[in-house]
Amino acid sequence: MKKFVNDPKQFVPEMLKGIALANPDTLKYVPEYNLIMRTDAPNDDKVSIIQGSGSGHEPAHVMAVGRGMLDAACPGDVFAAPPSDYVYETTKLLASKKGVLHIINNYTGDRMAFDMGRELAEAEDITIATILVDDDVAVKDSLYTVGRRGVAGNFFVIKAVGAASEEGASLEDLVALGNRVNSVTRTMGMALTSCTPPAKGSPLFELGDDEMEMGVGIHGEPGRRREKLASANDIVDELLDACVTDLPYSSGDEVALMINGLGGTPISELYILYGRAAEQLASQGIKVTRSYVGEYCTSLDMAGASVSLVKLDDELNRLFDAPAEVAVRIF
Amino acid sequence: MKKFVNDPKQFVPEMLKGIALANPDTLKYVPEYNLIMRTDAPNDDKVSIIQGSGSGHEPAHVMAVGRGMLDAACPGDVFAAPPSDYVYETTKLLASKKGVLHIINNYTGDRMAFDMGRELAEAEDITIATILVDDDVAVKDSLYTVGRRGVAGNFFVIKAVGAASEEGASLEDLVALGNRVNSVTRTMGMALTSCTPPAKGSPLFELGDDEMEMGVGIHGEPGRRREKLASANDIVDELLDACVTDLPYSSGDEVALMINGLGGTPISELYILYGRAAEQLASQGIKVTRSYVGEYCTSLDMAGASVSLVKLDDELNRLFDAPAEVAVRIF
Amino acid sequence: MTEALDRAELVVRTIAQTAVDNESYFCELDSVAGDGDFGYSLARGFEIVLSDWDELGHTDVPSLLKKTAVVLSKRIGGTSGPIWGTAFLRAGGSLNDAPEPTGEQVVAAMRAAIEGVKQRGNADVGDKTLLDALVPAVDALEAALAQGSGPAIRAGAETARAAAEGTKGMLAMRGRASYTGERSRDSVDAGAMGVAVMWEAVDAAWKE
Amino acid sequence: MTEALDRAELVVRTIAQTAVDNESYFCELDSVAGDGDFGYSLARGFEIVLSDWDELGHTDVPSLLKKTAVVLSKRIGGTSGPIWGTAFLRAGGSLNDAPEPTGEQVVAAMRAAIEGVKQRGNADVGDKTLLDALVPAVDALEAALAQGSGPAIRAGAETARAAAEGTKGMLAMRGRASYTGERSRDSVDAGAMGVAVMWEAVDAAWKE
Ligand SMILES: Nc1ncnc2c1ncn2[C@@H]1O[C@H](COP(=O)(O)OP(=O)(O)O)[C@@H](O)[C@H]1O
Ligand SMILES: Nc1ncnc2c1ncn2[C@@H]1O[C@H](COP(=O)(O)OP(=O)(O)O)[C@@H](O)[C@H]1O
Ligand SMILES: [Mg+2]
Ligand SMILES: [Mg+2]
Ligand SMILES: [Mg+2]
Ligand SMILES: [Mg+2]
Repeated sequence: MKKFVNDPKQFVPEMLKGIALANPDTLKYVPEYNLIMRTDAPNDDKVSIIQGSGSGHEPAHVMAVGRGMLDAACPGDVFAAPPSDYVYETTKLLASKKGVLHIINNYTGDRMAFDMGRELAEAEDITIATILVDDDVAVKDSLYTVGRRGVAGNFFVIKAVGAASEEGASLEDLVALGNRVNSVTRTMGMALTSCTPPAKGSPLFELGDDEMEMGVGIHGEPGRRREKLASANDIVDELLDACVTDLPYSSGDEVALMINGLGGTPISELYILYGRAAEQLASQGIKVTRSYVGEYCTSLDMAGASVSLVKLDDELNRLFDAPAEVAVRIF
Repeated sequence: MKKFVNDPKQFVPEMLKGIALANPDTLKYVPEYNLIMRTDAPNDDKVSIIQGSGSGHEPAHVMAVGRGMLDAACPGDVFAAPPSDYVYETTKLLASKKGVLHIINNYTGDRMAFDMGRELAEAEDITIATILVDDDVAVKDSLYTVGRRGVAGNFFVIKAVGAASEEGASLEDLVALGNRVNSVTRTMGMALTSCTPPAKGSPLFELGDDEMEMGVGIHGEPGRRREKLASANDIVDELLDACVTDLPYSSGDEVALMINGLGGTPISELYILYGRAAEQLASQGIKVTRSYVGEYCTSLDMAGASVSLVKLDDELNRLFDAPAEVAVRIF
Repeated sequence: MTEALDRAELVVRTIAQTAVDNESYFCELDSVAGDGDFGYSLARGFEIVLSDWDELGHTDVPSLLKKTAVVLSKRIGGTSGPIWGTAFLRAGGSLNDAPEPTGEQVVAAMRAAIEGVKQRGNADVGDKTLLDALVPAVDALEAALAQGSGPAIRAGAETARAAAEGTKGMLAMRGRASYTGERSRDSVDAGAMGVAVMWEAVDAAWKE
Repeated sequence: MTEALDRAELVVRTIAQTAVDNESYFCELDSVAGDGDFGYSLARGFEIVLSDWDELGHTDVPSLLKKTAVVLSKRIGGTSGPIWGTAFLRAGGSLNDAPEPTGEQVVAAMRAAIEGVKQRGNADVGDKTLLDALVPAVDALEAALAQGSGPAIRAGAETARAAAEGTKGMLAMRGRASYTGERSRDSVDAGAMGVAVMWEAVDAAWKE
């Protein structure tokens, strides 16, 4: 295993400690419940927004805590939803008079943990509402699954409700807004390699040198189809097409385009995908007015990428423009 | 080769096209000379700042073009300095009455390309000055080399002179400032894996599952020593110690600490390194007041990291605080 | 200590030890179509059951099961925390009025656990989850009760093993494996095999 | 067309074709202690020499060499662009007054190229660069001039090959390989071996 790791069982706590040390003024790490929260939260004039899910998706979600984004994140271990108890404790710590919003990526484990955590917290008179994110178009036949997964598009939900919550929006309005963002967001991802969870120490699955997995989620689980490795253009065309035709997005639409790296793919390659996707959208009359290229929601060290589209309107543009102070520092 | 690539020979141009498409208001791509420049450059009230070097180090340097940072970058092919002709043409395009500043990482190829390009441009009455960055402490015995290499610390030089140039600093002052930043900056890096240049299609070197390379540069060249793979703590302790003892940094100093990923290492692991480094510095009385964790100067998809330290003072704090608008968008 | 509590302790300890001992095997099972953490998640919870053993309220069977449930749901993340926590909680609750349970009451407790799992995970027999080993095994246990506890447990273990192996070929309808669609048929369900291995361990440890 | 120009064209074309044909071999050589792009860089420049062949000013030998130099320094990045561009430029310049050069003048042109490379790269014989093949090869060429062009070129080729192989064991003092310190001794220098392979190709193509 080629990783920077001391004790695999301490992988997540050590990461959280590092994040808090690097952002001492804005972030606090609470080791008892494995959580990262804003130092200035909770605030009774603002709904508190919490996201949990497994770890291994960084910067999602622990590095999305900050003004204009999340108030806290309670990650589980790598690729494992947090124990429900941590959801409960995080919700109690963040309780605000305006309520608490849980944003959940639609995975069984996460839903169960948040369901149980919410029940426990509601018993203590905390007002809680929930948004389920399910932007992944790779999951076609939702009859045979628990429904679509929540993947990278989740950042747009967080950004929009985070911005609105700073403006004082009510819990009810935030739920409506978040669901609306989710409803105009679509994502499809693929992997060039597997990933290696620190506790396992070896890749989750084997992929031949000339193979790729189309339609992966973000937990290192295999995708729907294994195929012959294709060119960058062919890959991005397929991912994009799956998104475009699903909503569908059509000529005249203004969209945000995200090319998200899965952890092991350098940003140079992401811009190659971006260039092609932008041209393909332009040729269909779909106008990219906001672009996001980089790592947003990863699967540890997996090489691969996902494409997300969001249909924009004036309200979303305003909210996406609002400042966000997160722990991903650039110059 | 598990990469998003169409034609390896088009790897760099396609990437540059993508960057420009994603930032249409601020960046321009000039295919003839393989360069990325600010749309509002040159500006006769401001020294133009240019950085070149091989590609494969993204976000360095093509994504460091923007207000408060570089005015243009003229990258060569992957790991190859730009042809001198491109340096010359870039310098001509960016010519400002206040002069042009070349920032060069101290590698033979880059120095020669910039020497020749500068000669050609000076013949056309453009005033040019040069800063050589050489922050890499891995190169111990500079008698037997062309001297220390310029690696991730280069971002601090760019950030400081970029900010000062926006304030109208003269070419002479920028050179003094840049050299000063370089003189208080130290970096040491290591690799867990090799990297795969798109044109080569296979890893540059082979590294056993239980081996690592200490003291690598940023071009996929092997380091000074191959060693048994160690724990995250042991690795970062060695990198940090090499930097601390070299300047040396000592108790009472305020420093910026950068943990730079080499392209294939997820940010979760970088924060594990950060946490340890911050604690070690604290135990020596060295105070980290600015932190940078992420990818700044990479070697394609190499797994690995470098540690950089910069000794801070009031002027540097002010310049590092100044806004920078670069093509690495976050929320 | 009552004989019932003695036996309940044997069962819980054996299950916990089996989870810890099989951490990597259970992870491997979950790697084929899932995300490879089933063994890790279980082990992180059950190792605390073992290390905090003395604090688990060994006053009677229901309280032992419920305290175990609290540890599991507090410490296990992923899908398994809520599922296994709920199972132990419901089994314990079902025995509230039967601290010295008969064979029939044990079967009833296990059916209560099964109902809890079905509700919690919105799953049923045939969805390719641990229910596909657990439900037939409990049926077999019940059918063999008249032969005494030893043979009944052995019957459950044998059925669980066969049923777990039979999940190979099934289409996963719940959990992460379901996203792989038809490809999920190629492997056994990790949770079902986990149940079989634990049941076999209990059989081996059991003394009539 | 003069015989001198004819022969200069043969040499330049052969060098260019060799660079293109050996792209991956030269990359491999540069991978051991360098960054693996030597073959790629050379090929990107020399393939333009071939594709733009007709525009290379075939009026006389000096202008052919100088136009080749311009293509190389315009299109080759890395260390090799300036090094090889300078070599061709200086060789061409040295022949400005000798469009029909004698053997001695050819040797002088190659020495001018060597001086240019030394200046440009601040390197000398013994630093483990292409100079360690080129300098002894030119010496051998000069020593064998009296035997005619064919044998002289053959002597140069043989010396270049032996010298290139002899760079194994040397400590690199210039270029990227120098950063690997003692480890650089384990491999031959890519540039030196490149010179040897080209020189052998010229020898094979040469007709007295
Ligand atoms: N909805 C469900 N109801 C009951 N059991 C389930 C459900 N989903 C998955 N399982 C069981 O849980 C096992 C996987 O557990 P675990 O690896 O902890 O979950 P995950 O990593 O998917 O969160 C599966 O093999 C299956 O037996
Ligand atoms: N300073 C120098 N002077 C002359 N030749 C050099 C020098 N440095 C390197 N070389 C030659 O260049 C070769 C490497 O070329 P190339 O791969 O293009 O350079 P790089 O990738 O290091 O920029 C070396 O094998 C060596 O023969
Ligand atoms: Mg999991
Ligand atoms: Mg190079
Ligand atoms: Mg799992
Ligand atoms: Mg090279």
